[in-house]
Amino acid sequence: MATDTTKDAREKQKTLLGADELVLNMGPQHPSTHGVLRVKLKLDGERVIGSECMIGYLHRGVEKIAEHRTYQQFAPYVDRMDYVAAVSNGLGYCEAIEKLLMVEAPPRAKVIRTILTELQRIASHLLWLGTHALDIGALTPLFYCFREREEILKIFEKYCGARLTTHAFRIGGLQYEAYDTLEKDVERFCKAFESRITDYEELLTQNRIWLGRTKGVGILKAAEAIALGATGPVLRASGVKWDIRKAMPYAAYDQYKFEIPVGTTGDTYDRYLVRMEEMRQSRLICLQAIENIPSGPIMAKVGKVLKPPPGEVYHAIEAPKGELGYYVISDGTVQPYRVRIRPPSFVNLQAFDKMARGHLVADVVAIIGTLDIVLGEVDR
Amino acid sequence: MLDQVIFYLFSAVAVAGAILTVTRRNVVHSAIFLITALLATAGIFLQLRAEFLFIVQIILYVGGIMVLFVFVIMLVNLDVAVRQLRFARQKWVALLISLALAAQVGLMLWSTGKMPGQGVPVLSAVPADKLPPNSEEVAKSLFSSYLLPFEIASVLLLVAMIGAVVMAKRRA
Amino acid sequence: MADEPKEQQPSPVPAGEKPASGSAPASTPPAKPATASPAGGVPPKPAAPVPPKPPVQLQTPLNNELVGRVRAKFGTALVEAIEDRKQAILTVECTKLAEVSQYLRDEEKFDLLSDLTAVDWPRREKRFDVVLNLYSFAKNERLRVKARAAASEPVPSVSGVWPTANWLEREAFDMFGIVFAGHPNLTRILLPDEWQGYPLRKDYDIIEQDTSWVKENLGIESGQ
Amino acid sequence: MQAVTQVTTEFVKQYWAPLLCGFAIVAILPLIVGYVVLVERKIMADMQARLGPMRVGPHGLLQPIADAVKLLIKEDIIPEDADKLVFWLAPVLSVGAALLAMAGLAIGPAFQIAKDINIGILFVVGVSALGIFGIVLGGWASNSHYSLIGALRSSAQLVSYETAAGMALVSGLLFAGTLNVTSIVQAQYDQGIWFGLLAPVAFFTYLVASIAETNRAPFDLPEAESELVAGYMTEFSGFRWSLYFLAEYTNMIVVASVATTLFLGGWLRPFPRTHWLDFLDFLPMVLMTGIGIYGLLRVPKQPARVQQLFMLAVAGMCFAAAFVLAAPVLIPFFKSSLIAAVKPYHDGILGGFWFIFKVSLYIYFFMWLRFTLPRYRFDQLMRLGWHFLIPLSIINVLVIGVAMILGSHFHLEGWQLLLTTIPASVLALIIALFILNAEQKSEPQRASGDASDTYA
Repeated sequence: MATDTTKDAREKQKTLLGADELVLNMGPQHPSTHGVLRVKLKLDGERVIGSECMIGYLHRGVEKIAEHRTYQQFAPYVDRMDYVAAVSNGLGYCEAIEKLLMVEAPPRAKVIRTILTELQRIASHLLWLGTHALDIGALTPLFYCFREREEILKIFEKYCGARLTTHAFRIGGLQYEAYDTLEKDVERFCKAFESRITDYEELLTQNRIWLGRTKGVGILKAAEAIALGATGPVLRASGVKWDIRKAMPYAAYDQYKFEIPVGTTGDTYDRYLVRMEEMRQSRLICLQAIENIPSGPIMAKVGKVLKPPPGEVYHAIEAPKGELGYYVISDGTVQPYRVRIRPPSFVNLQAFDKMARGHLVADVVAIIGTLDIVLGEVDR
Repeated sequence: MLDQVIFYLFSAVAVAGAILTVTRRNVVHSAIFLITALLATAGIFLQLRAEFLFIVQIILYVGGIMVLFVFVIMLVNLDVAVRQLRFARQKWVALLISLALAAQVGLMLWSTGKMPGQGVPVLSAVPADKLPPNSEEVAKSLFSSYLLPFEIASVLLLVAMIGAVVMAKRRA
Repeated sequence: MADEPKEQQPSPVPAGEKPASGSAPASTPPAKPATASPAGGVPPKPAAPVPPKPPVQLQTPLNNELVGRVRAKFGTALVEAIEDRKQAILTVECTKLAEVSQYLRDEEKFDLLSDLTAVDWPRREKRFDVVLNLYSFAKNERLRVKARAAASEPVPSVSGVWPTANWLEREAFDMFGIVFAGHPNLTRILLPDEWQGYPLRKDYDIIEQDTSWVKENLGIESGQ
Repeated sequence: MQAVTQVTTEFVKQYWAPLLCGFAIVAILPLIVGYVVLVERKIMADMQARLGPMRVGPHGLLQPIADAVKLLIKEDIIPEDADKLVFWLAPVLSVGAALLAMAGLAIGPAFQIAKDINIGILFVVGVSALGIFGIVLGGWASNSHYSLIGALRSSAQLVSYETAAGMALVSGLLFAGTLNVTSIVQAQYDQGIWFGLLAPVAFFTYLVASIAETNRAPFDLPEAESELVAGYMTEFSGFRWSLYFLAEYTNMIVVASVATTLFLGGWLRPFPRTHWLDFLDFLPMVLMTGIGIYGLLRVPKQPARVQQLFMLAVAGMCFAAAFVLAAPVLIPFFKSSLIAAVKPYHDGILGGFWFIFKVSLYIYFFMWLRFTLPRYRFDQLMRLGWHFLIPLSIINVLVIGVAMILGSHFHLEGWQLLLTTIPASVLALIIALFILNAEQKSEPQRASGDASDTYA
C-alpha cells in the first residue's frame, strides 16, 4: 500500500505543481567531490537529467607563472598540479624540456626515474581506490590503502627528502644518486604489495553491493571516450588498448615487459578492474627495474643556465590519470615563451556529464570517484 | 481524580490539535498538529485500558498514514498551498456536517442520561489485573463474532491494493 | 623563418633526438646555451654570447605523404608544413580550420584531440596561434595543427569534430579571449564569469588582476 | 491548588518506581551511548589497522565525555530560512521517541519500566517508529536540498522496511503466543529453545530490516556522507546534532533489545535448562575480573600520573562490578539458607548481564557490517526491501504457521519443533529467491526505460 501512496505523491507533484525539477548544488565543499569541484545537478527526483561542472576554484595560473620563471625554477611548480602524483608531473616536464634541449638523460637516471614514477602510479591509484571505495560507502579500504601508500612515500622521502611534492627529477637527469637501500626498499614493498592488493580485491571485487554500485554505472563506450578525449584508465576501461608507455615509450619503459589491461564495457567496475591490474603491472615493472639498474652518471651534460634553441615541442607521458602533455615553446631565452600543460583530469572530467545522465545522485558520487580527478590539475 | 486530570489533559490537547490543524497556513505545521491530535486520542485509549487500540492508533495512523502524509506534503510546493484560501467554498457544508455531528453526540449523551458532570461512567477505573488480556480479546471477537465483517473488510482492502498496483503498473 | 640551418649543440647522447635539420655546424660557432660542463660545476661562460645571434633554425620544411594529401585537398589553405624536433606541424588558414580538422579526423584517422590551446604573439599581425595537438591511434602518430588568428577574428570551433574541444576552447577563450565561432557554450571556465581581462595574453602582467571584481566579490583590496 | 497537589502526590505515590527508572534511563543513556560510540570507534580502528582515540584518558576512555562537552558548548546554529519551530521540535521528537521505546523493554527479569503491559513488544516497535517524524521534519525544516532528500529517503526506507520487520516479528510471536515481553522470554524458557533458531529466516529478515530502520550502513542512505553530506542532519550542529546522534544509537539499542527478546532468548543464558552448563553463571564474574586484571596490568604503561590513576580506577570499578556479579552466585555456596532470599538478585543480575551481552553482540554485528560493506544505492535498497524481504517475510509467516500446526499435530515440542520449522524456513527462502529471480528477469526491459520509481 505504501508503494501506491508514494507513487501518487510523485505523480501529484509532477502534474499538479510541476515542481519536479530540483537543482542540487554539489560542492565546492562536499565530502565526495575530491576537492573543490562544484557540480550543478538537475534532478528529477533523484535521477540526474543534466549536469554542469563548475571548476576553477583552485586556479593558480600555473601556465602564466611558467612564462616568468626560468626552466629550472618552474620545475617545482608542476608538482603542485596533480599533487598526488607529483613524480609523474615532474617526469613529464623534465622530459619535455630535455626534448626541447635535445639532450637525453643517462640510462641510470632513466631507470631510477621509471622506478619512482611507477611507485607513484601505485600510490596515486591507491589513493584513488581508497577514496573511491569511501565514496561508495566502504570505510575500511581507505586505511589499508593509506598504509601502503605510506610505504611508497617513505621511499620518496628517503630518496629526495619530500613526500608529496617531491621535485625528484632535474632537467637532464637526477640531482640525487639513489640511496643505498633503494632497491631493497622497493623490493620489500613490491613483495608485500602482492598480497595486500589481493586483500583489497577480496573486500571489493566480488562484493555484491560493490558490483551493484559499479556495474553498468557511468558507461563510456570506446567511441565516446575517444571523442571526449578521455585518456588513461578511463579510455582503457572502454576497451581501447592505448598506453603511451607502450605506444611512444619514454624513460626506460621500452626495456620492461608489462601488459596493458583493458576493460570491455567501460563502466565503473571496468575502470576499477583496470586500475587494480595497472597497480599489479606497475609492481612488475618496479621488480624488473630494480634487478638491473645500470651504473653511470645520473646527469646529462646540461648547463646551469638553460637556453633551449627556439622552437617548440609537445611531449606526453602516461600519468596515473591519463595523458599528461607539456607543450613548451622556447624563444631562446632563459624563460619559456609558453608552457601549456595538457591535464588528463581536466579532459577526463569533461566526460562526466555524458556518464552521469540518467543515473542517480548516488551514482554521481561513484562517477566522480571513478574519473579519478585531482582538482589541482583540473584548475592548474 | 488522577484519571480525570489525565483524561481532560489529553482531550484538551486533542481538541486544540484538531483546531490548529485546520487553521494553520503552513501545511507541515497542520500535519504536526494532526499528529498531536492523533497521539492525544491514542493517549485516551491507553487511559481507558484499551492498549491494543492505543498501539494500533500509533502504528497505523501516526506511524503509517501520517508519515505518508508528511512525505507527500514535503514534495508539494508549499507556496501554492499558502496562497490558497484556507477555508474554501465548502465551509458551509463543513459547518453543517460538524453541527450534525455535534447534535448526534449530544443526543447520545442526552439519551443515556449521562451528561458530563453527572458522573462520568466511562472513566470508572477498573483494576488492570481484572481486565482480560486486551489483544487476545480483540482477536477473539474479531475472529468469532465479527468474522464476516472482518473478512469483508480484508477483501475490500485486498481489492484496493491490487487495483492500486494495477494502476501504477499501467502508468509505469 | 627561412634562415640558414645550423646545428647548435652536439647532442651528448648519440641516440638522442638530433635536430632534424642539417648535421654540420654552420656559420656561427656552436653557441651552446647549455654548456656541457660535467654535472654542472663552473658557471657556463659561453652562455653570454647567445642573445645577439639570430635564432637557430631547427624547423625544416616537411613534405611527406600526409602533407601532400592535405595540400592536394586544401591547396593554399595549408599555409606551411614544417617539422620541429621531429614533430610535424601544419599551419592552416584560420577560416578553414574546421574543414581541415574534419578531414584529418575522418580521412587521416587523427581521432584523438589531445590538446587545444593558444599562443599569444603580440607583435605579430595576427597575434594568436590556435594549436591543436592530434593523435592517431591507427598510425601511432602525433600531428600539430596551427591556425593564426587576429585578436578580434573568430576562429571556427572544432567542438563539432572532437567534442573534447568544448572545454579546451572555453579555456582558450577564458585565457586569451579568442572567440570560437560555432561553440555551443562559449563562457569562461576557470575564471569567474564576470572577470575582465585575459590572463595568458602577453600584455597581461603577472600580478595583474581584475581589481573591481576582487573588491566586489571578495571584499578585499587585492588578491595578491 | 489543593487539587493539583493532591493529584501530584497521588501520581507520584502510584508511579514512583517507574518514574525513577525513567529518570535513570534518561540520565544514564547518553553516557552509555557515548561509550558505545567509543567502542565503535575502537573496533573500527582495530579493523582498519590504526589505534582510534588515544588522547583523552588512557586508551581514549574519556573521549565520550570530551565529545559531549564539546557538543554542548558549541554554537547553536539555526539556518536563516529554516522553519524555527519545526527545526527546534524535530531532534527532540526523534530522541523522545527512542527513549520512550526503552520504557517497554525488559532488561533482565527485574528491570522494566512499563511493567507487564499487554502489548509489550508492539509498544516498543510502534513508539520507536515515531522517531521517523524527527528525521522527516528535521530534514524538511532545514530548508536545504540535501536535508530534504535525506528526509525523503529516510521515510521511504522506514515505511518499506517496517513492513518486513513487522512480519518477521509476527513469525517469532507465533511461537510465543503473547505480546508481553516477560511472557515471550518465559515461553522461550519453557520451550528450551530460542525462537531465533526455530525461525531463522524471520531472525535474518528482522536483522536486515532493523539495520535499515536504524539507518546504519550498508543502508545508511539518509545520511550517506559521500552523497548527501549528512542527509537530514546536514544543517544541524552542536546540541541538536547530538540529540539526533543519541536517537540513532538509542534506536540501535532498542532494535537490538527487541531482537534479543524475541529471537535470542532475552535474558536467558544459552541453554537455560541444561544443568551441566550451570557454570556459565560464573562467566560474568570471571569476565569482569579478567578485564580488571588487564586494566591493572596496563597501569604502569600509562604515560602520565593522572592516566595511571584513572586506569587504576577503571580496574577498581571492574573488580567492584565483578564482586556485585559474584555475590548472588557465591553466597548460596557459603550459606544455603540464603538461596531463596538471594534468588531475585541472582536472576536479575545474571539476566541483566546476559541481556546486555546479547544486545552488545547484536550491535557489534551492526558495526562489523558497517566497516566491511559498501553502501547500497537507493533503488537497490528499495528493490531489496520490496522484492525480497517483504515477500520472504510474508511467506515465512505462512509456512511457519503451517509448521506449527504440523508440529502440534505430531506433538512436537522445543527442539523437536526444528523438524518442521527448518524445512519450512528453507521452503520460504526458496520461494522468495524464486520470486526475486523472476523479478530480475523482467528487470532489464524496465531498467532501459528508466521509469522505475526510486521512492516506490
